[in-house]
Amino acid sequence: MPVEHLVILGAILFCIGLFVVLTRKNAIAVLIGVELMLNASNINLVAFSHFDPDLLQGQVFALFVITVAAAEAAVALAIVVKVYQYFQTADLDKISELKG
Amino acid sequence: MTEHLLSYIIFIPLLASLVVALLPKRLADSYRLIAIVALGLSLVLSVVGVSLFDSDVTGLTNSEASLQMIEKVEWFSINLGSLGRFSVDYFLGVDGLNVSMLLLAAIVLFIGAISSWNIKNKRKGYFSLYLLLSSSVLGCFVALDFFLFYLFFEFMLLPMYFLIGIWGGPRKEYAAIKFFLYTLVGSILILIVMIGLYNSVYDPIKTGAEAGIFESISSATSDQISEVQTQVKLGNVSSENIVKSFNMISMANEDNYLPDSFLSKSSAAQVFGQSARWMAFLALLIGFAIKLPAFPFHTWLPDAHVEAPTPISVVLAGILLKIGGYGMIRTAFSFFPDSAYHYSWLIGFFGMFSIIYGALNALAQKDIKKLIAYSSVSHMGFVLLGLAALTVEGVSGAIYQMFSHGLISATLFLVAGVLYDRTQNRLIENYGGLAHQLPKYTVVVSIAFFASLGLPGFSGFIGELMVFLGAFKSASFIGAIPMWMPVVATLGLVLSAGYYLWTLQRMFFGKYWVKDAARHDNLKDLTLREYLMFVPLIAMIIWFGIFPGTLLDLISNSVEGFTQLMVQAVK
Amino acid sequence: MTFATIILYCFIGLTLLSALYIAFTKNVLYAAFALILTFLGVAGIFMLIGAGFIAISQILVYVGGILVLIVFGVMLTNRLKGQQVTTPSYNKLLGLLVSGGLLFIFYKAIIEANFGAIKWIESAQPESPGLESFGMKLMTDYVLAFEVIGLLLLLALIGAVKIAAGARKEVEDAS
Amino acid sequence: MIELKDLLAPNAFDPLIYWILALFAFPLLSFFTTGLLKDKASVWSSLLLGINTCISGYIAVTYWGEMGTSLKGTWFEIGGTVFNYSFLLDNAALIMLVIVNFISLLVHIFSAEYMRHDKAKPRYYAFLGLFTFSMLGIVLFHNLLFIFIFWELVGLSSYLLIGFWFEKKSASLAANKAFIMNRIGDLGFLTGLMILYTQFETLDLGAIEFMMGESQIEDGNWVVTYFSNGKEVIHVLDGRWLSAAGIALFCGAVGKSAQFPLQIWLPDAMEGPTPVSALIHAATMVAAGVFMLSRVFVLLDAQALEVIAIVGAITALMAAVAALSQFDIKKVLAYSTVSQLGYMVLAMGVGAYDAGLFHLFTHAFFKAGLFLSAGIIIHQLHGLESEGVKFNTQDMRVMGGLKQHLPITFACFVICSLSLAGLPGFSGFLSKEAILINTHAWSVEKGGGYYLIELMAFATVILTAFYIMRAVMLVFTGKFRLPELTGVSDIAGKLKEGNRTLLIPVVILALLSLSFAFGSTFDAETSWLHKAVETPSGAMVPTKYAAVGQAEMLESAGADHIWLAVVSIGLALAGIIAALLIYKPGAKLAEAFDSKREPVSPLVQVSFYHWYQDVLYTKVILKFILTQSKMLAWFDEKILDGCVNLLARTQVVVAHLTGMFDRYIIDGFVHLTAFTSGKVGQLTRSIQTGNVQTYILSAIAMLIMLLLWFAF
Repeated sequence: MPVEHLVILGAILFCIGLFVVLTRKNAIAVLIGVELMLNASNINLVAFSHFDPDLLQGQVFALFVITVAAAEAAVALAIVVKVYQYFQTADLDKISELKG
Repeated sequence: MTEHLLSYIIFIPLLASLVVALLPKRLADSYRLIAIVALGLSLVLSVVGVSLFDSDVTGLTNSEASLQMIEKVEWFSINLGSLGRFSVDYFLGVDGLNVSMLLLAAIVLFIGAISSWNIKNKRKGYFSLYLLLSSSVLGCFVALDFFLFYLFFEFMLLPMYFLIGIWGGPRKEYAAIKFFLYTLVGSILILIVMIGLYNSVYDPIKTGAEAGIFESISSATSDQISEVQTQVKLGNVSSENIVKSFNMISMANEDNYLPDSFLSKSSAAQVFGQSARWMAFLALLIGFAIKLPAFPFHTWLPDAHVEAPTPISVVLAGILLKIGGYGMIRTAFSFFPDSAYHYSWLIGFFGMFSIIYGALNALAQKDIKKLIAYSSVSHMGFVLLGLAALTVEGVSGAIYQMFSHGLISATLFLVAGVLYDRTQNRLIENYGGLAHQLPKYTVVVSIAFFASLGLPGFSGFIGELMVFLGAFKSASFIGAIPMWMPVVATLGLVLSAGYYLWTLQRMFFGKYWVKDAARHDNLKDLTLREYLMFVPLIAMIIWFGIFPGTLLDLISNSVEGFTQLMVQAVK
Repeated sequence: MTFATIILYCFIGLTLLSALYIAFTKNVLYAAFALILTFLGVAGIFMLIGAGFIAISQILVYVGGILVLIVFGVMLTNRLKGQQVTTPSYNKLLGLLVSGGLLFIFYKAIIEANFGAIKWIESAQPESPGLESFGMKLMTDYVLAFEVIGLLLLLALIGAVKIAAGARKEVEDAS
Repeated sequence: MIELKDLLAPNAFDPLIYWILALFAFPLLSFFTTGLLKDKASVWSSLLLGINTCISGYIAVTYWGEMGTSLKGTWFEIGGTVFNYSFLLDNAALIMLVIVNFISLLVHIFSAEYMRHDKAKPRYYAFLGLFTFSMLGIVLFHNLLFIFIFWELVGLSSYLLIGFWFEKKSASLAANKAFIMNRIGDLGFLTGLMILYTQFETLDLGAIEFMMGESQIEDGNWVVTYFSNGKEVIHVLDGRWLSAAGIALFCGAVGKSAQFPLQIWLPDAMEGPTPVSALIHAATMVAAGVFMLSRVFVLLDAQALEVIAIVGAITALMAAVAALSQFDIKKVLAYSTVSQLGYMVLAMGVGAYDAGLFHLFTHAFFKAGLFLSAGIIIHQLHGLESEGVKFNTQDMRVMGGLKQHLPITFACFVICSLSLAGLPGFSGFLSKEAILINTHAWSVEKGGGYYLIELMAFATVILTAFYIMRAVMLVFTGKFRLPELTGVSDIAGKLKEGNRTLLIPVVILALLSLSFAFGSTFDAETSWLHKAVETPSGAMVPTKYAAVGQAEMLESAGADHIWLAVVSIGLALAGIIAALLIYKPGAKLAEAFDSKREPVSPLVQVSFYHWYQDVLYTKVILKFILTQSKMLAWFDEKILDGCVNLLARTQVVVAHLTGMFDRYIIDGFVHLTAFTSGKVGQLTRSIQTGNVQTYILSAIAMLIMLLLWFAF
């Protein structure tokens, strides 16, 4: 099986994740998109690692990505909860403090 | 434990500084305790170090054999291709030239920490900066790699600037900036020479290892080292293999200069129409003379002293000035003994002039702290005079004078601080007959004043005597400075007696009178904490006045090695 | 084409389908459940290309951890009163355009790179290294990174708790 | 050849060191402990001093005539050079030892009464202890460095005691003056140390004396050759440095022994308590200069000796003149002390080592006696003072006719005065006679203008007799002037003789002023004390520079011995008779005396104001130094610091200029751009939605465009 297929899968997943991040109004939905993008990168890492069994770098870093993702999810959700409590909404549309 | 003694001495205050910085405000009362404990620990370790110091070690001060408690680790080393290698060591060690300074610094910093007890505002900042300052001062005295030395030297500036600028008196900003700029100018001069030296000096051991003359750095014997030196001299070592070095001990050895490099003896390089070595010596000399300070680079001192809070004045006068003198001995004189001889007349003259100029200025001062500041200028003149003599007595005298002035000026500034604490007033004319109200304080002041005016029995006398004997001997021994210089310089003794006794008479004798007496009619005599600072200081001043051997035994051999270096260069 | 390859493509399909479902559903809760499927698909792919440990971690962390978090998040931030938790979307066209464009670029790049021709991939003998060697690697060559990442995780968790807890207090103060 | 190390080698243990340590320890103990006691301070410190006197007596008896028992040890070493300490107990030192301790003891006892009502009594006794300690250092040590150390410490204790009543401004000023004048002299001492150290690498007097004998003058250079640490060293200095060394060391004596031109501190030092004046400023400390000269006698070459003789003679005459017109009884005695010290220095200068020391010893007793008698008078007069009645107790204008009230004091005062005047039968005669004979011999040897020195010495004899008799007459004869001045008529009746504590020391001192105490009535040569201190034999100073030996000179002038004695006695008698006639009760001058204020006649003014030396110093030299220092301070603050500040200010100005350039020119463009972009920004502001996702969207869109740009 050519490695391209997996890489393309990663690319597609990444773009779907990006699409979700860009279009969803709900903060948690955005988070889901981010998770998809992280997974896409993991697929790339593991796919190349498959051809380089001695070094296993890809797999190790995939593991790290998973860990970072977990940490990120935890912090992000905490922030979402806080933001929700503060603005009484998880709707990103209504949170526009950055408006110039 | 003794292996890393010096590192412990330096880094305990640094660690304490971090601890203070990290502790929450809630525990603000513990900062001063932490500072005192950390500096106390450093003091204890320094005393241990001094007691372990073997005063029988002899040798020229340009060989590492004359050092003790060496810690030498390569810090970083960068390959510069055809320019050779750039190598900086973490190199600490003590010999007779700096062991006394280390002890002095530890003592004064500790006393300074005690006198900081009453600091009220922004305590976290104060104590962490104070500890940072302590660490860099201590480091400065034991660092033997020029790069490391310079790092510590520069690192002192920053905390000092803030300590004066934030906790100082009314004109603190002016004083702080003046201090900063002055010292910075000195630093730049030193930096320039440092770069020049780096381009001229190589490390024979590392070069040998690099060029394959011997196996490893640790196995080098002295024969092999001289082999390397000959090879380099003959140009047999390719430039990629030459490891340039900041090692101050190597820099003091002529053989370690690359042939025909900018600052080597054989170099014909000229700067402003003068030999490059001479100019480099002058640059170092001026750089450290600013710190010392000698006429005409002294004007930062009165302002900095007057505006700084008492403990900072103590540290400033007690130790920071000594870095100027120590720096001259360790760098300027050691690296360029021939230039030192060439300029000795000038150095001696400025030493003599500083003595009299400082004393005359002190006579005219109205502010007691300014008076003490100018007396420091006067007393530091002795250091210059002693160094210029290039004799054993002169150089020992200079070091002894630095040590004793460290103790005495610390006492003097503490004394001034006691009064300022009580009345917020430093003008001499605002007081009279204090001896009635503050008898114990008067005793302490009199002791401090008499010690400072060079009365026998106090440490100041020994230093000044040695300087005089050495300076006078110089003319017939090595021909560095003429005989009339020390003779004229003795006038400083009369003048110092004049301004101290006059001050005593105006402030302490006569009828009791204090300006705005109503505001502080209840002047309190010394407190227990103040005794805690004065008693050990005075005890040490007297001890070193009666038993100078305690200190001179430690420094004697190294000073002899140092002066031999000078004598060799003159021949 | 071996059986394993077929299974692999099945997983790829599962992943893609569920991901697309996420992209187009409006219901956050459904999206979350679809995410489970995506994760499982990816895990399957990992398993089949010789990364068993990563696959297990994927299931444990993502399915067991993150998803639970997300679901709780959904529940905490939406007052569930019987109705569905939906999320409106905007910029749909633009988003589609941008992500489509990016995908196009990725695709072009991948095709042009021609990974199959790269020497070390060409010569490699795909095989599945054991869990043991993975463990050894982790505890020797990458031990520092491993420790650091552990610390990071710890700090992140503490931070998350602190943020969430602090928020409550502030709300109390505000009310 | 000599090895320096051998000369300085510590000698074998000698139990004598314990005695010496004890001698130092007791006064020091007194210094540290009396502060803790209140009323018992006087008893306690007198007790300690008594023990010390006993020890010194024991040591003197044990080591008498042993020609210098010495002890050596190492103080510290530096670069192979040994700084050692050494003690020498020769006869001169032993006599000084006893005198210092004994007079100090008498003064301690005397002070018990004199200072009874002073609250600061413990401090007083502590300082006395410090003084005795430091004085013993000068006497016992035989190393110039240590002599210098204790020399300065003596100066310190003198400073402390003169300024004892520090609430009086005049006292603290006098203390300052004393210390600073002494310091000026010490500069010379220090210079002498430098010269000797350069030449000999040691300051041990024993070693220097030894090597001095080996040194030579070659081609005007002073050459010393010896072995130092096994290496032969040849030290060569210009021969003039030898004279310079002698003169420089003498400068120290000039300060301490109040010689011209530094003598002005001594009269002012009378601000201190009178017993202190007796001990320090008459008997012991001021004599230390002379004692030191005797210690370095072997180093003094012809030039140095000449300078010393001239200075001594000038001082003697000047001070004697100044003593003629003083009103203050202590001032009379102070000038007299200066004058007598001038004699001693003159003696040293003319090479009469023995005569100088002898006069030092005799003077110590009679001058201390005079001061303590004056102390009784002052103390008793002080007792008359009360709330409404205040007067200057030292002013002779308030005295007169005290003979009736204070008969014993009168007797003692007269005995001591006659000794000072130099009448046969009194100790002063013996020593003064010896000095005069030697001076005469010296003048004959030198000839020419040097006769002037002899003339000055003899003139001083008559002046001395006159001023001391004047004092006796004014104080003790005539009528008591105080009741008239104060207007309290019954005040005279209250005046009583001092009590036993006051009288015993005075009587002892008066008895010791009689010549029988020294074993001779007429000829100094036969006195045991004179014999004990022999002039160091042999020319120590290299021959070319040496003075003519004392023995030869005396021989050549030996024939004049008798008539010289006659002349001097005659002169003294003339002075006494003149004073008796002029100031006898009822005489014109005596009558005019009590109404007198400041002297009017210019000649008397010269005397009264001590040749205007004080004015010269305070109004001219001190003023010059102070103006100088103010100018320098101004220079430092305005010019030097001004330069620095100017530099900084220029920098700031330049910075401002570049700042302005920056602000108006460069920033002008920037502002223009900013203005334009601001306008554009307002246009595009609608893009800023505040929504992060939109930002990401545009960012990625841009990224895609970039990638497309690069890739395709």
